[in-house]
Amino acid sequence: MRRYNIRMAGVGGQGVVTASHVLSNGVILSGGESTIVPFFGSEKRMAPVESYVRIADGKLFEIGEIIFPNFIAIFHSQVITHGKSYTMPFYSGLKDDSTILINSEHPLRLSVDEERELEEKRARVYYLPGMQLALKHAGTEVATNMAMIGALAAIIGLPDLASLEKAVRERFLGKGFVASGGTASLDKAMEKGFTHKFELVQKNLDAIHAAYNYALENCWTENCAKEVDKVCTK
Amino acid sequence: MIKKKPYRVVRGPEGLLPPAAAMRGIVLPEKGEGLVEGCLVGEQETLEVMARQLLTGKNPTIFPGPLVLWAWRDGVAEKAAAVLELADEIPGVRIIPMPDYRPIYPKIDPEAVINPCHPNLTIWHNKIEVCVFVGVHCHFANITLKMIRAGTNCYTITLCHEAGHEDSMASLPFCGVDQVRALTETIRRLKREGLVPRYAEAPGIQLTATQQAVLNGLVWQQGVTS
Amino acid sequence: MALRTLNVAPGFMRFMPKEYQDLVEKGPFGRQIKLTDLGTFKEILEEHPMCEGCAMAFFVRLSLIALPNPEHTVIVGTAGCGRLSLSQAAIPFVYGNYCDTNGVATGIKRGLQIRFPNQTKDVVVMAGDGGLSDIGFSQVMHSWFRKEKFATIMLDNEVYGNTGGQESGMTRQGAVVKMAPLGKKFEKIDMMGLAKTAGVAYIARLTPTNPGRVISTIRKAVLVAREIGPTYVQAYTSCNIEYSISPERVMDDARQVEKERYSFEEIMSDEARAYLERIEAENKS
Amino acid sequence: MDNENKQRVVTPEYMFFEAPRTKAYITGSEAASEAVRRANLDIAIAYPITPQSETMQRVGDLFAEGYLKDYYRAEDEIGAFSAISGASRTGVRCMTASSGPGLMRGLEVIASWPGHRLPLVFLIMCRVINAPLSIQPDNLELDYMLTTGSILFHAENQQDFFDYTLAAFIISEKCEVTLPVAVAVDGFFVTHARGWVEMPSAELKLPGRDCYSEAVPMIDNENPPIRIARDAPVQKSNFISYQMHAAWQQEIHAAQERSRRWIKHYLGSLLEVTNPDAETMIIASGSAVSQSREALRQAEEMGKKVGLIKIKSLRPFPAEELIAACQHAKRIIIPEFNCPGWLNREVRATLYGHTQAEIADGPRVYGGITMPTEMILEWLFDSDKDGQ
Repeated sequence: MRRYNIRMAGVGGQGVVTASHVLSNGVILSGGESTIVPFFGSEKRMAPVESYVRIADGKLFEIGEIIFPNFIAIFHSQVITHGKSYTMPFYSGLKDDSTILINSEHPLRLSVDEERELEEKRARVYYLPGMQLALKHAGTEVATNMAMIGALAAIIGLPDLASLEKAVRERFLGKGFVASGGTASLDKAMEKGFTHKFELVQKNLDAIHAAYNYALENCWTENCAKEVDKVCTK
Repeated sequence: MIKKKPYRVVRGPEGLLPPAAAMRGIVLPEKGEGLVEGCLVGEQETLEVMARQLLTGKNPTIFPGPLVLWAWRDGVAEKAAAVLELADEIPGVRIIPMPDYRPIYPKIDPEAVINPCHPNLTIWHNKIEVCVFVGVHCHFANITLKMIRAGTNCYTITLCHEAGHEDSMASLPFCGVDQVRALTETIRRLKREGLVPRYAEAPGIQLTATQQAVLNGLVWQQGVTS
Repeated sequence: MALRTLNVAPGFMRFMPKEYQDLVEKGPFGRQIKLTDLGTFKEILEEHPMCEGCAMAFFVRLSLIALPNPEHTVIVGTAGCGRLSLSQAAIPFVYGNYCDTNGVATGIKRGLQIRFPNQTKDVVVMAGDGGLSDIGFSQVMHSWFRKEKFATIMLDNEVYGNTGGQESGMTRQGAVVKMAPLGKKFEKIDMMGLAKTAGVAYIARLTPTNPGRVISTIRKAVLVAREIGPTYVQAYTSCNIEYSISPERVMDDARQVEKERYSFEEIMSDEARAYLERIEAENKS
Repeated sequence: MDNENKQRVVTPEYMFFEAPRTKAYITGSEAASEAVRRANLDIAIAYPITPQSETMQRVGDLFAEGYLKDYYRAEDEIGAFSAISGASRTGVRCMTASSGPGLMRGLEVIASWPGHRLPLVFLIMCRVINAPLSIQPDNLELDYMLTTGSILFHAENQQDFFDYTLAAFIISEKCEVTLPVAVAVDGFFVTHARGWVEMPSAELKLPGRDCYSEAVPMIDNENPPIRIARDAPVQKSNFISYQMHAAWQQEIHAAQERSRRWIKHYLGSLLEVTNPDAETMIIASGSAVSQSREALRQAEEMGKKVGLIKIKSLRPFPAEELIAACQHAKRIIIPEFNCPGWLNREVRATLYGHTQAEIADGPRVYGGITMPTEMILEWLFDSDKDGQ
């Protein structure tokens, strides 16, 4: 069974929880199985937020936070540089041969020990210029969360792009759901930036597409990455 | 009939949630005794173990708590002096205080403090493999010790003013100035007897980078990160 | 005596974190601090995890400056936004259960009175509108009826801010918030009137628009609680998240609310007035 | 009146083991208040509920006589229990008491005392939990107390109520314990009934609370750190490890374990065994023990030997001692004054894998009914009664 245990970490206000809902719902729409559970503390300003998405092509039973992930998505560099992570270091519990996707234009400076441990775990670390892609294609950095799930979907191949798009439409045009206390006000702030909701959805989709393609172009998809690994180990 | 193996309190990491040693039958020592890895032994034997660990362990660190950091009542200054004297005998030792127990926002500086809300940040960052707690209130010492044993390979030593700590690898109860001095003397004796400390070349106490920066007036305010 | 807890043991100062070195050397303990001293001393509250531009965080900071003897003060709080900052303050802070602030404060005040009959210890409850006017209502009222000698300060953001914006007893009538999908059906609870009925010695209502006034009001409330009886301060400290006030507009909103429905009001007993006048006279001489 | 100052402070050891005792024929409520008189108590906070009221009224009289320094009637149980938690945080010796529905009302607070590391004594005069309303004895509320983290003793009679209460103050304040100690007694059967109680002189009192030798700092601005947030709100966060709450909970149970030594020291043991070699054993706590003693006597007259294990401490639970005491047992019955049978559950969980004995699922009475000895005898010798 294909199985992904994805730990998403970011800071309050980035839409980590929203992104995790969209991704998870996209998987369901594509016919797969998924569960999602968000966690946030009660402190607010730029506080750490984590959301856990499980994805499988078979039945899922587990609940709760993901302590031993095989995919980590870091939405904000401060998760690493400022320790804004529920677990330290940010890759704690990471399984061998896993993937880490970090929203940062440039590679972050990790400590020698961190570099070594990630190497020992044979972790694939990808840096996505998520904010830059969001600014360029959606015209706002608020869509960074969408760029992150676009790239994520490309890497693991789930959900397919059409399902992910459908999930975005449901999120913003459907009946809507409230992910956390501040989400409603965030939505308001987002809507102000666009003339109408359809534009908002389109821009979010643009961000997703851009990041999806960015991942493909850089050969981050799993099969492609394995090929690269093979070449490297030869 | 169910028979259980005697429990031992050895250095971690013990995993996600190891049991409290007291729940596995480890009992606190009486006056004149010590606790080493869960076994009751004599005070001097306890001091020997502590002394050896402190001289040979990686990045030895003393974590003084509020009860010894603040001269809040008579006798504390004398005990604080004894702790500093002990530190002077451990080459390369660092002193990182636990000045209070509150959750520190936005994050702790692991070179400035250790905090019971997240003690392992300090252990991991400084790669501490042997440490001494002294002057920490027992409740906060106990929860700290449990987290350290769960998530690090640090050998924990407690010099407790009260009844001692089952969750540390070596614990001395009712530890006043005399017992601290006895540990210092034991260290001196081991060195005289030929035990070469791991950091023999280092001067007594090492300041952390943060402590050095504060001393040099380079830190204007701690805790502010943005 | 208590200042001994701020006396670093000989030889340990160089290992102390900078903030403690500052608290010891430049803290507000054992001396009178004025608003104009801001920036020259180490404040009791600096970093905190509350939202950007939060009026409550600002009000709490001012209240801590106002304490006449922070080295002899205990603060009691409960669930809610306020405790996010209070737990970061350099002052003993008790965070108990839901609803229990005024019961806990009663026990603390009486316990300290037993142990330190010759040293005044100030106890201050600082909690939200939900904590004091809803779930903690009974204990608040009874602490007033019993004439317990501590100050109760309500951080009134007119909503359950920390749980994500639900209606509280102090929410304005008609406001549409969570759990009031059709708008709140009844009026904001008249805690000022209730305090008066209960015989509270000093009662004040204000907003954070005038920092000098915040400081003098809190100080009066703490002083009167020492000698005369219970005191109550109700402060409008807006929730800019739940009421969608942009951070830069928070003070404009406070000024507007103050003008429309939250004017400064001060009610005190004759005994409290005489006591405050006496202190003022003593300070002048 | 300042009777307190006329009392002489003696060591707990002198008070418990050496001081000459005289006998008095008194009620359970009187026995409890006599313990309080000698406890060097600072503050008590009361709220009325039958059958507890009489004890706390008597403690009020002690206040009027000058034996304690503060006392008041709170607005309700939540108010009383909250206030006593505040007082305990400041380092004074304190107590309160309640019964059935009152205990249930204050349960949130009670369950928070151990986590806040609050030494205090809580007397429980057991009573039916409403509804329907009843003031009769039934000790169902102890089932709820078992998981609060508090130390919990169950007194059999007036003498126990006196001894356990007095010892509770000292055990509660031991540094490695630093926990509330609840002393329960079955309402009416003990509180309102008379029995012989041997007590040391009323001119003696225990040493006061030594609050700076406890597991947490006091909230008094006189001990470090000045910056105390000892009851940190723990949640998922980057500046608080969520493992902290787990370690904190473990620490409460570890502290309970550490109290064993002091319970043995001051109360002799966590359980007592009569006729240890008997093949038929009764396991009981509280006034069910008294009923069982009578059953033992009657069985003996019939020429049958029966053993009795009296559980004195429900938390910590004397698991090892119980396993040892049941080595010879072939049949065990557990008489109780509550419907679900919480002691039965405890015993079964403890003995699982350690005994070959059949364990009867009773006998039990509830709702205020007295358990006749005939019922115990029937269950002892009629194995059809165990409902299996």
